[in-house]
Amino acid sequence: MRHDVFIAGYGGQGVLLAGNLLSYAAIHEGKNVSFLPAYGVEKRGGSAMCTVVFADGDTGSPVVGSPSVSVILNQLSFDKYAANVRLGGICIINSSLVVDTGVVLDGVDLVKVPMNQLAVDLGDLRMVNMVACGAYGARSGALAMESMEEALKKALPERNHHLIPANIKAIWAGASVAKA
Amino acid sequence: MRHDVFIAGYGGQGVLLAGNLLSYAAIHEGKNVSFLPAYGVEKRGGSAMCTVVFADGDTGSPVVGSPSVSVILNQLSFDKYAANVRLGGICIINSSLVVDTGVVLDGVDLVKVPMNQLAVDLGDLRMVNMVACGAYGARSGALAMESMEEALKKALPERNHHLIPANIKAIWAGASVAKA
Amino acid sequence: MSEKIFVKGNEAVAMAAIEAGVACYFGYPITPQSDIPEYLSRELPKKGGTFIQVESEIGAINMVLGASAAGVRAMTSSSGPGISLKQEGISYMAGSELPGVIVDIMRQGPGLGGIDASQADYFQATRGGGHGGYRIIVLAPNSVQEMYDLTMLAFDLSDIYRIPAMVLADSVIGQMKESIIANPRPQTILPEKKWAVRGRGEGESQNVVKSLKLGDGEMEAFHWAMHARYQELGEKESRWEEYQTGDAELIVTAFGSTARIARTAVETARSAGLKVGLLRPITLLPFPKQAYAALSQRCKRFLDIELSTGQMVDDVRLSIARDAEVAFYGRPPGAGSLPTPEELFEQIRKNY
Amino acid sequence: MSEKIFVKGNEAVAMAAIEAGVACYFGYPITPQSDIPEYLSRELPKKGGTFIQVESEIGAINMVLGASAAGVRAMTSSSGPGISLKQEGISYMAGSELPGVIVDIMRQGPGLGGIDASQADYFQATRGGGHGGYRIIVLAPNSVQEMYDLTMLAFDLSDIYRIPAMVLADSVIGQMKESIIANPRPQTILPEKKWAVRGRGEGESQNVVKSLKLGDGEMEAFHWAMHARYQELGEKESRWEEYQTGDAELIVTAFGSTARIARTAVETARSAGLKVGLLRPITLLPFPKQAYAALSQRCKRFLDIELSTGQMVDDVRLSIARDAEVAFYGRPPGAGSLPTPEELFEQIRKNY
Amino acid sequence: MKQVFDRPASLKDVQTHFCPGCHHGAIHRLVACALDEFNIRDKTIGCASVGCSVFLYGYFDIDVVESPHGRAPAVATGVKRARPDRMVFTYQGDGDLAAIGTSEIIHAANRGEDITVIFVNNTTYGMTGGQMAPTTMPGQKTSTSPYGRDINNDGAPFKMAELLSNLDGVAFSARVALNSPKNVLQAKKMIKTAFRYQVEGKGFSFIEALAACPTNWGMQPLAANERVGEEMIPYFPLGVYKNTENL
Amino acid sequence: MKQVFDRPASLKDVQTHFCPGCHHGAIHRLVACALDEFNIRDKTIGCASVGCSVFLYGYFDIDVVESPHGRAPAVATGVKRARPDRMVFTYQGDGDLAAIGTSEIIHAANRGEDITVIFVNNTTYGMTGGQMAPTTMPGQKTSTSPYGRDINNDGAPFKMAELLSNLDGVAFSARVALNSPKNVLQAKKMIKTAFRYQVEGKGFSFIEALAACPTNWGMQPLAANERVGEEMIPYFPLGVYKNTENL
Amino acid sequence: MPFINIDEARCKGCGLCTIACSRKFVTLSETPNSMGYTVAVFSEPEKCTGCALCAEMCPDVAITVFKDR
Amino acid sequence: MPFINIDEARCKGCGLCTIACSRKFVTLSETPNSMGYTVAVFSEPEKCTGCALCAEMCPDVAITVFKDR
Ligand SMILES: Cc1ncc(C[n+]2csc(CCOP(=O)(O)OP(=O)(O)O)c2C)c(N)n1
Ligand SMILES: Cc1ncc(C[n+]2csc(CCOP(=O)(O)OP(=O)(O)O)c2C)c(N)n1
Ligand code: SF4
Ligand code: SF4
Ligand code: SF4
Ligand code: SF4
Repeated sequence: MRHDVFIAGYGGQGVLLAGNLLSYAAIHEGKNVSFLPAYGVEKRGGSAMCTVVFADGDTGSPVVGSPSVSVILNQLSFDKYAANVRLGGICIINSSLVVDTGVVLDGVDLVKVPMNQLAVDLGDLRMVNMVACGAYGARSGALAMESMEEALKKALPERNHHLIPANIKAIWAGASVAKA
Repeated sequence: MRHDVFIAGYGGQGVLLAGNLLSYAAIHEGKNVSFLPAYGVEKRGGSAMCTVVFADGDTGSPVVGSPSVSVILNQLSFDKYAANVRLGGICIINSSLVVDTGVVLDGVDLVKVPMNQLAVDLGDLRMVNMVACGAYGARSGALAMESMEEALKKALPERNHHLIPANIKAIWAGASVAKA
Repeated sequence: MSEKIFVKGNEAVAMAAIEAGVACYFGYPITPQSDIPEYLSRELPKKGGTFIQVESEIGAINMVLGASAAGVRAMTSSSGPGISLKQEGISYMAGSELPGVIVDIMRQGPGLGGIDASQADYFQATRGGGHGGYRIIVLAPNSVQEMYDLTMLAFDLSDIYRIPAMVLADSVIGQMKESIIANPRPQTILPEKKWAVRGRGEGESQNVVKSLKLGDGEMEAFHWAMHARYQELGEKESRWEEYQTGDAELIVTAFGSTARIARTAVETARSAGLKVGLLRPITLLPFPKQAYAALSQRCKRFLDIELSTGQMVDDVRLSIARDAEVAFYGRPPGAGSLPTPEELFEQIRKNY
Repeated sequence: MSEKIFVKGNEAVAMAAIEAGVACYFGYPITPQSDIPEYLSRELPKKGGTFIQVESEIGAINMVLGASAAGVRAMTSSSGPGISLKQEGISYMAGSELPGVIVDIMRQGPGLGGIDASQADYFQATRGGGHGGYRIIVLAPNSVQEMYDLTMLAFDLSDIYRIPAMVLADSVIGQMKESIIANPRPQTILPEKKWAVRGRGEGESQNVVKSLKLGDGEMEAFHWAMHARYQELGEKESRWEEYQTGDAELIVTAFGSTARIARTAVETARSAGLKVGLLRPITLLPFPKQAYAALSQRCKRFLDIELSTGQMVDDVRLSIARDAEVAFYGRPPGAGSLPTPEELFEQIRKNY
Repeated sequence: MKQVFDRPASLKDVQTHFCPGCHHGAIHRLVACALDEFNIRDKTIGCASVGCSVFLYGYFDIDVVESPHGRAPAVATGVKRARPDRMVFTYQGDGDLAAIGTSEIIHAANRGEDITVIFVNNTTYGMTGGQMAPTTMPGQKTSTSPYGRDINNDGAPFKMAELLSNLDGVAFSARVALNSPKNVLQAKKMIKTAFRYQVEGKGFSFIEALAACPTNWGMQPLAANERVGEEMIPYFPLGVYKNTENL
Repeated sequence: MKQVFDRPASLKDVQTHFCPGCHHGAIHRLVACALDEFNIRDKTIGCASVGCSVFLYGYFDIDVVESPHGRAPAVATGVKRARPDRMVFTYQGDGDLAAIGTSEIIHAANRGEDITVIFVNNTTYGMTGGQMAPTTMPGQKTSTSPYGRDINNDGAPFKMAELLSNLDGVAFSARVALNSPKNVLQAKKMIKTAFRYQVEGKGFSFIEALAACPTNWGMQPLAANERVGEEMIPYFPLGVYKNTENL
Repeated sequence: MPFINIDEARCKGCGLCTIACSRKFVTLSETPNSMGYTVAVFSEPEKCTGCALCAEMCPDVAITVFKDR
Repeated sequence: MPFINIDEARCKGCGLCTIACSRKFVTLSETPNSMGYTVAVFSEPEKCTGCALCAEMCPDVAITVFKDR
C-alpha cells in the first residue's frame, strides 16, 4: 500500500515540521518514506509546502501530481492547490483561515478543522501543525496516533521535548474533530 | 600545377623570412599560397621550419608529409627531415653546415650549396637564407629569380630595403651554384 | 543490519564522504548544495579533516587538485555556475590523472538560474565542459541511499582509475529526506598512490604531478591511453537498473530524480495493463551502452525523459539497435516545471 | 576586386573584427592566439575602439557581457584553459540573449597543454561547456580567407539571433599565412538593439538585461523558445562545403585544418581512381545535418577524421541515414601528431 | 502642508523582498537619492550582482544589467567603456565583492575605471542562508563557521575600504553605516560624494556600507541594528579612507 | 684546494631553457640554497606556475606539482593542508600572480597559509612573448601596449610586496633584486628568511624578486640587467615590507 | 503642525524608526497585521517636530513626513 | 691561489659575471661557440681573490670557485 500526503501553508505555520512528524511516524510503522520539501524563491514568508510518500515497498516518485490527501493551512494554499486532490481523495483544511472554499471539489472528502482555534484553545497557536497532523492521521487512517506520539521524540529537537505532552494533546484535538 | 617546399634550419638562420620571400614570389606569379610556420616548444634557439605550398588552383593541405623540395640549412635538420623528401624530389642542403650526408637518399636529387660560405663571401652570414632561396628557385624552376627580386620589397620591412641589392646578389649566388 | 537514519540527500553525501575518509573539503556556498559544506564544516574537523570555505569555486577545485596531488582524498561540491568555473581545474586534474570527487547538485540555468531541479548539465558533465577532450566518471543517484553509496563509490573509482569522479544529482534528490543505512566504507583494494607529491624523501626519486606533455607524440599517446581506460571503465564499471523490462514493449529511460517519477508512471502503466519497463543509467559516464544494446535487440520502442530539451537522448540513440525508435519527452528546468507521475503516464500512453 | 593581402589567420580575424565594427575587445594573452590582441592593441585604438588586456579570461568575458549589454559589438579571444574559464560568462550571455563573439584557437590539452593544433574542444564548443543546456553558434574556418569572412559572419549571426557566436580554429589556421581579399562588411540588415542598457532616457521605459527567470514556467518557456531558435538556425544558417561528392562511394568528413589536409588526400585518391568526396561542415553549430542526411541517402560509407579521439563523429552518426556506416580516424593533438595528406590517403584506401 | 520627506523618484514604489530590518533597503534609498540629486537616473546603468540585492532592477527605475557572481566590476567596465558618457555603478555584497569577485574589484579599482561601487558588508552570505563571508568577524558563528570564525583557519575579515585605498586608481573610498539617523545622514552625504566623483569624471569611487542581516544573524531587527554599532563599527571604523580632492 | 662556491644540491645539474641573462636562473639557485640551508629538500613540495618557470620540476630535485595559471597559491594551500608537516612553496611570475591569480594570492595570504611564495616580477609576460603585465611600467612598450603602458587605460603597476603587507595573514614580505652581487647576496638572505618563517611555522612569507627578461625587453643581457637598477628599483623599492618578528 | 504618514503596506515592523524618534512618538503596534508584522504607529502628532529622522531610518521607505512652513 | 672554473656547457654568454668582477678578470670571448654563445673566460688567475661574486651573479650557475685555506 502506498500513501501520499501534501501539506501546504505559509512560512511559520510549521509545515515542514508536520511533514517530518508524519515521516517519522511512518518510519515507526516500518514504512519506506520519501519527504520532499518545496520552497519558493523567497524562502522568507511566502508559502511552504511538502510532500510525504510512504509505502511498504518502493516509495517511487517523491513528486505527486494529484495527492490522495492534502492538508491545507491557509487560504492562499487552498486556492492554489486544493483542486489537485485526486478523485476520492481527502482535503483537510484549516477552517480558521480558509474561509472561502468556493472551489467545488466533487468526489473529494472536504474536512474542515478550525486548527488555529484548536491550537489557541490549547494555549499556543504554533501547535497548528500538530493539530493538522492529528486530523490527517485520524481521517486518513494511514498512521496511528501512537506512531505520531512516538515520532515527536525524533521530529522535535531535544530542547523542545518538554513540549511533547502539549503537542500530543494538539494531535488528539485535531484527530477528534477530523475523524468522521 | 602544385608546388611545395619545406625549409628547415636553426633559429636565427632566417628560415621564416625565406619562406615569406618564396611566398611573395609565388604571389607575384599569381599563385595561391599557403605558408605554414612550425615552431617547437622552445621558441628561442631550437629549430625553425616552415612549409610553403603554392598552386594555380587550390593549395589544399598546408601540411606536407613528403615534400617535393626540401631546403635544409643545418645538420640537425638534415638528420631529422632529409629522409622525408619524396621520390623524384630535390633536397638542397647547406653544405657549409651539413657535413655528414650519411643518410642515402636514392631517387632524390641532392644539391649541395655551401650557403654559409657564399653568404660570408658576400659579406654577411645573415644572407644565408637568401642564398637558399636562390638555390631553390634555380634548381626547382618553380619560381623566377625576378619574382624573388620583386618579393624582397614585400618580405623585408621598409627599414631594411637598403639591403635589397645585397640580397639580390645572394639570391643569384645561390642560384648559380644550384642550377644544374 | 545497522539502524536506519532519516536524512537529506545532501547530508548523505557529506556523511558518505566522511565515511570514505575524505581528508579535505574545499567549497564555496551555492544553493541547492550548501547543506554539504554546512554539514562538513561541523563534522569534518571532528574527524581531524580540513574544511575550508574557499574564496571561489576556482580556488576550491585547485585546492582539491593540490590535496589530491599530495595523496589524500579530497572533494568539492557546487552547482551550475560554480561547476562551470571549475572546468579549467577539472581539465587539469584529468590531464594530471588526479583522483578527486566533485558533487554537482544541478539547478536550473543558463546564467544565474535558480534552485529548481535540472538535468540540463548532462552534457557539461559527460562531454567534459573543460578543454582537452578528457572524460570523467559521472554517477547519478536517484535516492538518498544512493547519494550515500555512490559518493563512496565515486571515491573508490576515482582512486582506482585516476580519473576525477562526479556525483550528479539535483535539488529533488539533494533536498529529499529518506531513511538510509549508513553502510561502512567498502573494503575495496586500492592502488597505492606512489605518484603523489609528499616530499621526495631520503633517497627516493622525485615525483611530479603535471598535465604538461610536450614530447613528440607524448600527448597523443596520453589521449589513446585514457581512451583505453574509458573503454575499460565502460566494460567493468557501467551500472544501471532495469525495472519490468523483461516483456516490455516500451522502455522508458531516465536518470536521477526523473527516473524516480518515471518509475511510478511505469507502475501506473503496468496496472493499466501496458507492458512498459524502465531502464535507469546509474553511471552516466561510463554510459551503460551494453544495456541499451541488449534491450533494443528485442524491444524497439524507447521513451527518453529528461529535465532538459534533450541531452542523454543522444547517448541513447548512439547506443541502441539501428532499427529501434527513441521518442523524447523533456521538461526543461524552472519553477513549476517538474513533471508529475500522472503526466509521464500520459506520455507513456501516447508513445505506447 | 580589391587587392589581396598576405596575412596570418589570427591577423585576419582581428582585421575582420575591425571591419565588422567591433567597439570593444577584451582579452588575456595565450598562445596560439596572442596575435589577435597584439594586432588589436595596435589598430583598434586608431579606430576609436577600446582595447583592454584584462587581468583574466573571466574578467574579459564579463566585460564583453557588459559592453554587449550596452549595445555595442564586443569580442574576446582565447584558447584551451582560457576558454574553460569563460564558460560561466558564456552561459550568462546565452541566458541573457546577448550577442558577442568568442574566438577559440584550439590548442592541445587537457590541462596546461601546448600550442599544437587540436580539435578536441569540439564538444566544449558545441555542447556548451557551461551550465544550463544552452547552445551557441560555432563557425569553423579552414583558410585565412574564411578566418576573415566567418569572423564577420559571426558578428552578424550573433546580432540577428542574439546568441553568442564562436569562431573555432586551431594553430594551423591561426598561424598560417595566405592571401586574402579583405572584403567590406556585408550589408546585412540587423535588428535594432532595443533591449540594450543605455540609460533609460527621458520617458522611455527601463531596460533590463538578465538571465534570471523565476516566474512559474518562465525558464522552461525560455528553453523551448531557444530550442526553436536553434532549429531555425539549423534550417537557415547551416553551411558546408562539398567537394567531389557527386559520385563518391566514400565520403570523407572533417572540419577546419583537418579538412584542408583531407582535401589533398581526396585529390590524391581521385587521381588514383578512387571515387572519394569530401564533406566539410563550415558551421559546427548549427551542424549541417541536412547535408549528411541527403548524401547518406546515396553514399553509405563515411570516414570521419578529427584531431581527437572522436567527437564530431557523434554528430555525424546522429545525422546520417541509419544504414550508412561511419569509420573514424583520429589523431589526438600533441607535438608531432598532425596527420599528413599521405597518411590520410592511406586511411581512405583502407576504408574505400 | 509641504512634504519634506518622500521616496526618491529613482526608487520604484514597490514592496521589497528584503527582510524586516535589512539595511539593503536603506542603502537602496540613499543610492536613489544620489541619482535624483544629480538628475542622472535616465543616464545611469546599474550593474546588479548576485546576492540579496539581485533584484536591483525591480527597485530602481533605471536600466540594469545582471552580472555573474562577483563580476559586476568587470561588467561595469564593459558598460562604461562602451558608453563613457553614462553613469555606471555596481551594487555588491561582501561575498560577491570580497570573495569570488576579488580579482575583478581590485583590477577595476587599479585601472581607475570611472564607476561607483556600492559594497554592502553584512558579515555574511545573505541570499544563500548565512554562510561565512570574507568579512565575517572573528568568532562569529555562521552556517559554515559553526564554531565561530577561526582566524587561524579562515584568516581575518577583509577591510576593503582600507585595502582598495592603496591602489592609485581609487579616487574616493569611504565606509558608512545605517544604524542610526546620524550615520544614515552621513552615509547619504558619502554616497552622493561617490557619485559626484563619477559625474565629474574624477575616477573610481567606492562606498562600503556596514549593514544588518537580522535573518542570518538570527537576531531581531533592533538587536541586529545594535550589533552594527557595538561590534561592527569598532572593527570596521567609519570614515573616508581616500579622497583625491584633498590631495 | 677547497671548493668555496658550488651548485646547491637541490638544483639539478642540467642546462636550463632560460634565455641568456634571464634572472629566473639566479632566483632558482637562491631558492635551492635555502632548501639546502635548512636541509628540507626531501620534505619540500614546489608548486610550479604557468610561465617561463613552468619547468620547475626539471631544475629542482624535489617533488613538484603543476598549477593552472595563477592558481599556485590555491594548489599550495591544498598540498599544505593535506601535509602540514611538509614545506610548500609557489614560484610565480607577475602575470601569473598579479593578474589572473589575484584572488588566489590575496586569499592565501589573508588566510596566512603557512607557505612561501616566490614572485618573479619582470614587468612582462615572458613565456607568451612579452605582453603587458600588471607590473609593466608606465610608458613601457610591450606587444600589447605598443604605445607604452597608459596609466589611464591600464592602471598603474601593482606593487605586490606592499599591497600584501596590508593583510594580517602575511608574516614576512620583502622585495629583492638580482642585478648586482650586493643585491644577489641580499636576496639570498631574504629568501632564506622567507623559508625560515615556514620552517618555524611563522606563517605566510612572500618574496618579490625584480628580474630581467632580456628577450622580451628586446635588450642585451647586460642592458636588461642595468634596466633593473635604473628603472625598476626606483619604482619598486627594495626592502622588507613586513616582518612579524619585529612586531 | 508637522506629521508623519506610515504606509501600512510597506512597513515590516522592524522598529528601527522607533529608536530614531528621540521623543518616542513612533512605536510598534501590539497586534500583528495580515502579513504577521507589528507595524509602526504614530502617536501624539501634535508634538512631532517633523525632523524626519524616523523616515531616514526606515529601510522600507514606509514613512513620509509633512511640515508646514 | 684561488681560481674559478667556468663551465662552457652551461655558460650562455650573458656577461653578468663580467660586471661582478671589480677587477675584470672575467671577460667574454670574441668568438661564438657551437651554440652561438660568446662564453665567459677567466683571465689572470694569479690575481683572483676568490670572492666568488662572479659566481653569485651567474644566472646559469656556470661558475664554481676554489680557494685554499
Ligand atoms: C559562481 C556562483 N557561486 C555561488 C553562487 C551562490 N551565491 C549566490 S549569492 C551568494 C553570496 C551572497 O552573499 P553576499 O554577496 O554577501 O550578498 P548578500 O546576499 O549578503 O547581500 C552566493 C554564494 C552563485 N550564484 N554563483
Ligand atoms: C588560463 C590561462 N590563460 C593564459 C595562459 C597563457 N599563459 C601562459 S604563461 C602566461 C604568463 C606568463 O607571464 P608571467 O606570469 O609574468 O611569467 P614569466 O613567463 O614572465 O616568467 C600566460 C598568459 C594559460 N596558460 N592559461
Ligand atoms: S537575508 Fe539578510 S541581507 Fe538578505 S534580505 Fe534578509 S536581512 Fe537582508
Ligand atoms: S623570456 Fe624572459 S623570462 Fe622567459 S626565459 Fe627568456 S628572459 Fe627569462
Ligand atoms: S522603520 Fe519602517 S519598516 Fe521599520 S517599523 Fe518603522 S516604519 Fe516600519
Ligand atoms: S654570468 Fe654565467 S652565463 Fe653569464 S657569461 Fe658569466 S658565466 Fe656565462
